[in-house]
Amino acid sequence: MAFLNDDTRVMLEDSVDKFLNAHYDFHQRRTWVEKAPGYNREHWQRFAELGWLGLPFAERHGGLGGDITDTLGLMRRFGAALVVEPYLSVVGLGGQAIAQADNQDAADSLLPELVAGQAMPVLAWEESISRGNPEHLAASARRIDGGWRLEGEKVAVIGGDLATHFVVSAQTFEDDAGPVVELFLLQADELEVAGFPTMDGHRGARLTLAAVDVDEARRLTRDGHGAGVLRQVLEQGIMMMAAEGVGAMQTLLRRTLDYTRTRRQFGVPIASFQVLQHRMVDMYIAMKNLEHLLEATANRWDQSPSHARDSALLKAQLCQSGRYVGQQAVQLHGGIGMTDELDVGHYFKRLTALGLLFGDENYHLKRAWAAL
Amino acid sequence: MAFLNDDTRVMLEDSVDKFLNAHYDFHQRRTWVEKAPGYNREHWQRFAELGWLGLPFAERHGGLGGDITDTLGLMRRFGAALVVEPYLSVVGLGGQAIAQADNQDAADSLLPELVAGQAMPVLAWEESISRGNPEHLAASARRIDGGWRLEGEKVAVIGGDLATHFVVSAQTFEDDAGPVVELFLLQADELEVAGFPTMDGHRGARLTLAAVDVDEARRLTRDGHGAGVLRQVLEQGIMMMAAEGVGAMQTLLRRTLDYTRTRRQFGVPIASFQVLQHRMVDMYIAMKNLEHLLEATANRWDQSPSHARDSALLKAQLCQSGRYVGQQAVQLHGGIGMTDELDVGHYFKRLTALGLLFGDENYHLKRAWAAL
Amino acid sequence: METNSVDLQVFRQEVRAFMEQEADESIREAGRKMTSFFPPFDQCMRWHRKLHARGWSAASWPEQYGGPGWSREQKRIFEEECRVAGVPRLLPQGLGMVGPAIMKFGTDEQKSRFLPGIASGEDFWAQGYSEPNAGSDLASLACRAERHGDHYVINGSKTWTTYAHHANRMFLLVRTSNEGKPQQGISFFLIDRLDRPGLEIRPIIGLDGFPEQCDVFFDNVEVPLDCCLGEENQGWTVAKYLLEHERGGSASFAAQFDMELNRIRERAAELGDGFGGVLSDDPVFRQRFTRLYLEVAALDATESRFAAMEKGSPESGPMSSMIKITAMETLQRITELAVEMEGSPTLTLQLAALTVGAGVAPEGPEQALTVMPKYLNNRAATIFGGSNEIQRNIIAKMLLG
Amino acid sequence: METNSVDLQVFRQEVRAFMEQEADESIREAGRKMTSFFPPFDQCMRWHRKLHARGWSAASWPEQYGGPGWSREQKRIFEEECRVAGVPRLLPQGLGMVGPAIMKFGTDEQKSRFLPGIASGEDFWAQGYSEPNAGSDLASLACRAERHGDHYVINGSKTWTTYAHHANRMFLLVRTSNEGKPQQGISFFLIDRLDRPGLEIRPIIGLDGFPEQCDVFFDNVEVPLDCCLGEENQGWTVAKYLLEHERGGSASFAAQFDMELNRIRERAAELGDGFGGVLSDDPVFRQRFTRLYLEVAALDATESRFAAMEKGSPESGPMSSMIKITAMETLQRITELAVEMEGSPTLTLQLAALTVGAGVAPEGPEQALTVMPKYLNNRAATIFGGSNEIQRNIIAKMLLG
Repeated sequence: MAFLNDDTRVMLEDSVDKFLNAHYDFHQRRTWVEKAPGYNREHWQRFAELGWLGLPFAERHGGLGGDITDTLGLMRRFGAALVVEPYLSVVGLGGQAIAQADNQDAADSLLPELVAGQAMPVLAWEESISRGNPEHLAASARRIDGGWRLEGEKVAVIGGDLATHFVVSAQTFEDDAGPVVELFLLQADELEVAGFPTMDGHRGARLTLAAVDVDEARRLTRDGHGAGVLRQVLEQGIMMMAAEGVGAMQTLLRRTLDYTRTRRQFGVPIASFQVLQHRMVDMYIAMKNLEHLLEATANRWDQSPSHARDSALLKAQLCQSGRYVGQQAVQLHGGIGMTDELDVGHYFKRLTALGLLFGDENYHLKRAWAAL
Repeated sequence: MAFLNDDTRVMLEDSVDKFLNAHYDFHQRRTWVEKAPGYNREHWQRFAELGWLGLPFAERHGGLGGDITDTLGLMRRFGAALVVEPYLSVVGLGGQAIAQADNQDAADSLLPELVAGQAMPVLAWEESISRGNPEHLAASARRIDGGWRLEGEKVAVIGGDLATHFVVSAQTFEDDAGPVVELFLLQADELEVAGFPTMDGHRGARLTLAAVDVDEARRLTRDGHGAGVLRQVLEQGIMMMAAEGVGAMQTLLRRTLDYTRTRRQFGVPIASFQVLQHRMVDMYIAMKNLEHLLEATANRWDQSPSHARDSALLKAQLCQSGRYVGQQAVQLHGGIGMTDELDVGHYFKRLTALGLLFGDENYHLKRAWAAL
Repeated sequence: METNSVDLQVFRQEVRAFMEQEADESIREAGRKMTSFFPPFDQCMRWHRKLHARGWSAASWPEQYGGPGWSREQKRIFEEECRVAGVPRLLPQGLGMVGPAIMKFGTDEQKSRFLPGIASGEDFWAQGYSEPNAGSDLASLACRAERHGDHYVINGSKTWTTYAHHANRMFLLVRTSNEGKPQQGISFFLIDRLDRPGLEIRPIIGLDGFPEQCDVFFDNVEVPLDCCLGEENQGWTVAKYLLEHERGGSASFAAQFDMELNRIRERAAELGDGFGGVLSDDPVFRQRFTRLYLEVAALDATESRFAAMEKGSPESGPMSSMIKITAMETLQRITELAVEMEGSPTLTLQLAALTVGAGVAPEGPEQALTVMPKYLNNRAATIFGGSNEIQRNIIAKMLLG
Repeated sequence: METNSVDLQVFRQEVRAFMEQEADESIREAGRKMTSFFPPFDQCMRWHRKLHARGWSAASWPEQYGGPGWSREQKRIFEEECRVAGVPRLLPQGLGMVGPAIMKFGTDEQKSRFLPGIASGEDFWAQGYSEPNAGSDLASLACRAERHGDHYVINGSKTWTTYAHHANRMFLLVRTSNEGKPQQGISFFLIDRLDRPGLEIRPIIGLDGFPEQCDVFFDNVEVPLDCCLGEENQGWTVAKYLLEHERGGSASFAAQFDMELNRIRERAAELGDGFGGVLSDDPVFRQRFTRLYLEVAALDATESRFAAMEKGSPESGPMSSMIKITAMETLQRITELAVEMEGSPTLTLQLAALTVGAGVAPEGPEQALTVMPKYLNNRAATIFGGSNEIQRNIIAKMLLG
């Protein structure tokens, strides 16, 4: 259940609506996406001023003291408007990992900067062998004099292209019981960052850590606590992605309804064809299933017997619903849905990306079974 | 590729058409199904006279010298008319197992009786642990003085209620290398047969073999050859079932087309609703997929690199197509499709049974992968 | 009635104790041998009468008509305990359908004449809506009643009338006028006796081999004028109210499916996979099961949202259609999985073993006894009560305006 | 030409040797980097010209127009070797579409003027059928041509014109009369030069970020009267013939999908499953893969049946629609599996690495480079060339009469 009081949340969400209506036009978005840094820096500053970046952080870090479920209304609106600013990466993943880890000094120094719109830490956990599983990794951290030496490679680091800091997962070998996972904080200029645009208009990077040495203060977790923090942050991230997905589907369904009412073939609007009508009904049902499941998941989040089960089911639903709504929106738009010119294809691509990130349907169904 | 020459086959299939047109009415069928022996004995004699029972048996046994692919045209017609006489059980399984096994004396004595319509041997291979796999069994045959002692239980023995003989699979323990599978021939009165009607209007039985002693002459296979014979007979049986399924689907699709053209709702024939039209198209496609796959499978049967793969794929397709066509035929008929009165529900039930017998879709997809 | 959590614990104990004492083996057998939406009739009505003796038969009725006056929480607990005890659910035609309609539209005379028998389980009402030529298209119904002096004369027929062969009463929609729009000339009749001359009831055998639905034929059947519930020609209003009441009052499908899935999961841990392991270790089975589990979780979420929604809100119509669509399709997939899981033993036709009280042991495993009849009967889930095609049309209309 | 199996072995060697020698790295790169039905243009045309130099560019053409005079078996072998060598398939607009139409309906002058350039690969023809307001509904097209003295004047526009920005010629359907049924006033034009005043070509960027289709605008574009193929107002006849020719001549989808599946299977044996094993050991992956394998096997069987069917038989229409439906849906499922298999690396946008000859190494695994563009581009597979909804309408019409 959300932590913020209702008034604060309503006010915040109103501010999101107002901002997006005034500033978030699809055609302008293209210009932000096409040149570095791949998003609008001024927007990010506005996000900070409007308090959005501080939403799920403690008041002592300049935040509003909400929790992750308080961000879902915002994420839904971001999804509906196809926002590219790296809110999920920085606030949801990088920032939350720091906030939930054990290193208070790091949190106290970095989170206020994040909330102010300056620091942009992102989470680097995925490797080519991960397939969704954050605990299957090869990156290592070995003790050296006064600190740690990190080695390994991280892929598909979303927002990695524009990060100021990275929260990196690595295996440590302190214990006889075998390796455990810990998190480390690195500055972007301390490692090799190969940035790239992604097919959904976002940015990503591959990181190479070739013997990067950092001091003890950069270790964010202790006693193998890194795995738990990672799981928790990814589970929360899945909720945020689901909210973004719901928003994107709402827009796609509305676009499709509008288009089929307007587009004529064989002398009638194509919305009069029953097959297309039922297809849109199934899009509606797919969207509502995700919306309702997200709502139920968020409502019981703080008493849920199993975040693993709930988030795995939610991600599987996001994969299913996103695929169906995205594919059918394109199909019902016909040729025009295949063009870069129209926003429909971009929503479809974003839903595709949301389905692939953080483990696919197969992985999450397995994870859900294990947690039933 | 078929063994019979085209003329013979065309003549046979004409005789099947004529017979079914003249004698196979759905309402009469109910009366045969409802009382013992669950089918029409006179039909069976006609089948013998018309040469159908001898179709895939050697001429020296009174047969026509065809192979199993020669029975497919007949099976398709049987499927279309919902024939309950145990052709698959007796000719396809029991008879073929005897014909393909190693025991010539048994074949020479029993097959002529089968072809003449007197003996009705059926195959008893399935056990409660089988789940489609004929090589996973618990029934045992142990050497005793001058013969064998059989123990075990066989379930879902199709046609078991009306059999004169059983071909029973059992594990023998002669070899140090572990148990192997052999086939044995039993007379119906030598064991405990618990017969029952099945939901599709056929008959089945559970067999209990509590220390049944038989002499050596009853062993049908040697050197563990039983497993190979079983596999082969079941693979052929799957082709026969697929042919029956195609026939049943043809009738169901025709019934559904006719019904939707006649039935009116909201002032128009329901066949004018595009959603129902496309549903019938998908029924057509499902049926054609099976028909074409069966044709291709049969055409290359004698040079196929893998009967295991081909028959596993065919059975998986039968499960899929049968389920879709059957379910949708009922759905499109609405309430009337749910009644015992109309034949539609009976076709649906037969297709359901064909899907479940000899291993389900999951089993056969696994089997196909292993044989790719 | 305000209830706190201590009271609720006491209440639950009380309900449980009652179940243990009163739900005898034959009633529980009826619960186990349910193979459609409708439990075996005799045991179900016997259970109804036992509940009535305790004052619990009409859980959702107002106290003035015999309801127990429970809070929402108590109702939930009662339903949970019913599921746990495995007792059959009471038949909805009286308690859930015609009863509430009589409360809303009935005269005082109709209320006092009919409601007590519904609450007590003395009467069973058949529902006469569908006709041979008006499946999901109620407005086109043709069964008609004409005034002749002090009575109506009914001619025509009704079909898919559940358990009419067990019923002593019947409510039905009849055409009383051909003027105006098709649905304007419809009246809602209450027939107090089914042994009237010219009324014939013929059971329909279903795919599972049992009669459950009936055809009902009216050949100049005379009924008194006061059989009309609400105004003459205003039967559509009653039917619409009833439809909404039914929707709002329906128990949770998700909770019911959840129990089915639990049973499947437990059973999969016993059944072999054909290669020496158990079925629940097969990743393919697991994935299929988990997909269904997810469907039920999403349905549960939708049902919660629907329960919290104000009646008559613009989304409540499409949402109830969505629940019908998804719940019935999920139900069909669950029954399909159960059949495949049990495999070929489900092919055995076991009419005797399925008959409650017959004392016939099943052929093959006990757990396989009901799965095929359930699969077959639930093909109707997407047909009756407004087919899923009709439900999709309804949502499409809302979406496209 | 009769060929026995020894000849065929020799022929296969000959083809293989040619491929080895002539299909250089950049041509093979184009084959590898195909992400839609249409291979990269420049390398494809270069390959076309190399084949022509050997006399092999127009495999299915009659010898009199430059065909190699191969038997059916030789054609099959040639196609197999092309697939094995991984060379791009030649573009169909000239060889498979307008070429055969010219052979059938063209004047001697048109034949001698246009066929050699098609066979040699000197010319590339764009196809102008679709219009912004006439997607799958050709009869409603609005691009019109009016006679003015010794020429026509064309006004209107065409869309989804593949590679028009690379074309020097174009065939198109235009409205030349408004009388009679809508399809009666249509003519089939051959435009010999695209640099005519008033003709504008605007590439459309696709979901993958590359231009492939184009809009073509006609603003009082003058063309000579002899540009008409066949009779004026009889363009529908030409278009229909062409549609059938295209269908009959289409290569096997099943063979192509089979290769894709082989690649997927091999790749699955390399990729991790996230738990320390490889993906091809995951029974869930295996089942999904085997389902697709079965779909391809059934498609292959359907294609064989279709190939053996007499042209113009009553089932050949619905069967070709069935192939379109099932092949395109299977293709989409294959591309979907490939994306999920490669996972998040497919999210990287790699315009440079996908450009043939750019010499840019892919980010992430080589095998993941093309899977996302293929997935995205093949969403069009069920839209273009008569959407799958239209194909289902066609079959429904046949079934329902």
